[in-house]
Amino acid sequence: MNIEATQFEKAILLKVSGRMDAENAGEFDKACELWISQGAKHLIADLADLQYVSSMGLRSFLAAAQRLRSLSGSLILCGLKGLPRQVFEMTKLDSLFPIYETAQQALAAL
Amino acid sequence: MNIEATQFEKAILLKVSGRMDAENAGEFDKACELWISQGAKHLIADLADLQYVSSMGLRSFLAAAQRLRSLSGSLILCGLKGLPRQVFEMTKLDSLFPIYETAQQALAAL
Amino acid sequence: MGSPFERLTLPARVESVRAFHRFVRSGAEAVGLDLADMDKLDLVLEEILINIARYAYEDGAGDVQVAYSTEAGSLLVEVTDQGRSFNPLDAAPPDLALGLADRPIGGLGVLLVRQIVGLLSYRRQGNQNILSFRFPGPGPITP
Amino acid sequence: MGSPFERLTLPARVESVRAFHRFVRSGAEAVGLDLADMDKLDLVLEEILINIARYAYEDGAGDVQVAYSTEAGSLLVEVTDQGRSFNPLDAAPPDLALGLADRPIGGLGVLLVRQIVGLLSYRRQGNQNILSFRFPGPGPITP
Ligand SMILES: Nc1ncnc2c1ncn2[C@@H]1O[C@H](COP(=O)(O)OP(=O)(O)O)[C@@H](O)[C@H]1O
Ligand SMILES: Nc1ncnc2c1ncn2[C@@H]1O[C@H](COP(=O)(O)OP(=O)(O)O)[C@@H](O)[C@H]1O
Repeated sequence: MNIEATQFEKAILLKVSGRMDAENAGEFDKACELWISQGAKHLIADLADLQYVSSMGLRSFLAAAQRLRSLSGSLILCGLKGLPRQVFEMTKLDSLFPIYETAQQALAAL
Repeated sequence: MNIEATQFEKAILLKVSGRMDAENAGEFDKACELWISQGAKHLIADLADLQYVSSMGLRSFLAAAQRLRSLSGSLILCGLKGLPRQVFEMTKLDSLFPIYETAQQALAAL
Repeated sequence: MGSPFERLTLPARVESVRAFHRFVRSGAEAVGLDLADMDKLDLVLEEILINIARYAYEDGAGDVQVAYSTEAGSLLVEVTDQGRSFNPLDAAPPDLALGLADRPIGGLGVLLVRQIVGLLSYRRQGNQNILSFRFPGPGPITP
Repeated sequence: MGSPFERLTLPARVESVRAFHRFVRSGAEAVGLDLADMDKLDLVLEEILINIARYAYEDGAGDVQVAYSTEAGSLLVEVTDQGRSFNPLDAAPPDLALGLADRPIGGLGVLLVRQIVGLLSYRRQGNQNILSFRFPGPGPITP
């Protein structure tokens, strides 16, 4: 898994690519914590190049979303497709996040 | 299959639900033709409640998109999930349409 | 050995597809396919049947038979026609890199079948095309 | 009859999951699973193995064995541990209707396994939990 962060005016874009599993989901938690501690309100996770995510990854997404919500912010998802999309749909998590097709759309909506 | 049309200022929203197969894909063609003949530039197909689509349905989407493109308009998709999403991904058609997660997002972007 | 085949023969026409869907549904339920897999099975069948209706018979009229057998957790489906010889495994795949304006309207049916079914078997037997595939979702092991 | 089982035993720990993924990959390739199915197989295995690592052993230490056999177009996978008795088929499904604030962080692993694998078999044999499932994507018929 690789996480690439880009800072925009209203949000931090985290491009998560590769495979997110039990062994490395913690890296996503850390990236979120880092940006939240620096005052970020909205994080956008771009999952267009995420090939694989297991339930440990889902925990990380959910935890970050709940944390940001309590700070009146949000975790926004975009680029959800393939197996990750199916995993979000099977667990009905797709109804709990603001989702956009592309990072551009997500940024434009803020 | 059921098609429900709603007219907005900049686009016609076509909510397509149920199963779109070889026997009924023609109804979608007709709905598109009707709105195009009345001057619609942008059609938004909301597929959130579409459970099934076969290649005959894909032909209809592609034909409408090409037709609208030649009129400097567009066929915009939203609500793509489940099997229809997988079918668009397997055929790489998901790269040929403007796609939004929700009808609201699609309308807001016009 | 497997259970015997259930068979249904109908005219190779668009209007027969839904009847075939209903027919295989009983087999799909018997092996416990979930709703998502049933839709995929319907899709594969529709693509194969539509192609037979459109391309198999010179004069546009002929029959098609769908047979299925439920074996331990698995649905075997066989589609037979007497049309021109056509092996979908030899069909050239469409160019998926083309842009909207250049993309031909069509050519996606065989692709969908092959992507969903994974491996597909084809044989020409006398004047018949016989396509067959097995349709379990990942299932339980059987002792 | 089926080919004999290949077996790998490792400590039941998060750090063993990727080694098990590599191990079953050879079996997955032998039966011709496509990449999408391989990822699904990895996911199912990861969920089962993580749960064994987290919950199976009272004192937190124990082994887990993954065995697979490639039968005609189909991968049989068996996961065995010696931990407390746990039948995932009896586990209460999580409440998926809860909103973001109320949704517990977790409880989705068993659900994913059951959704992807369709039917799963469980048996308790002596002090062992044995979970097994078959992993073909819809495959070709075998004569
Ligand atoms: N049963 C068949 N008999 C003869 N030719 C066929 C048959 N099925 C498919 N074909 C050929 O393969 C081509 C690709 O089929 P398909 O992928 O379903 O796309 P489409 O029907 O839209 O062209 C068809 O155009 C046709 O030439
Ligand atoms: N191998 C196991 N042994 C004992 N209990 C288990 C095992 N696997 C799962 N469980 C129980 O089932 C519950 C649900 O598991 P799961 O769906 O993976 O979600 P989570 O692990 O996030 O709680 C766990 O919380 C645990 O109580």
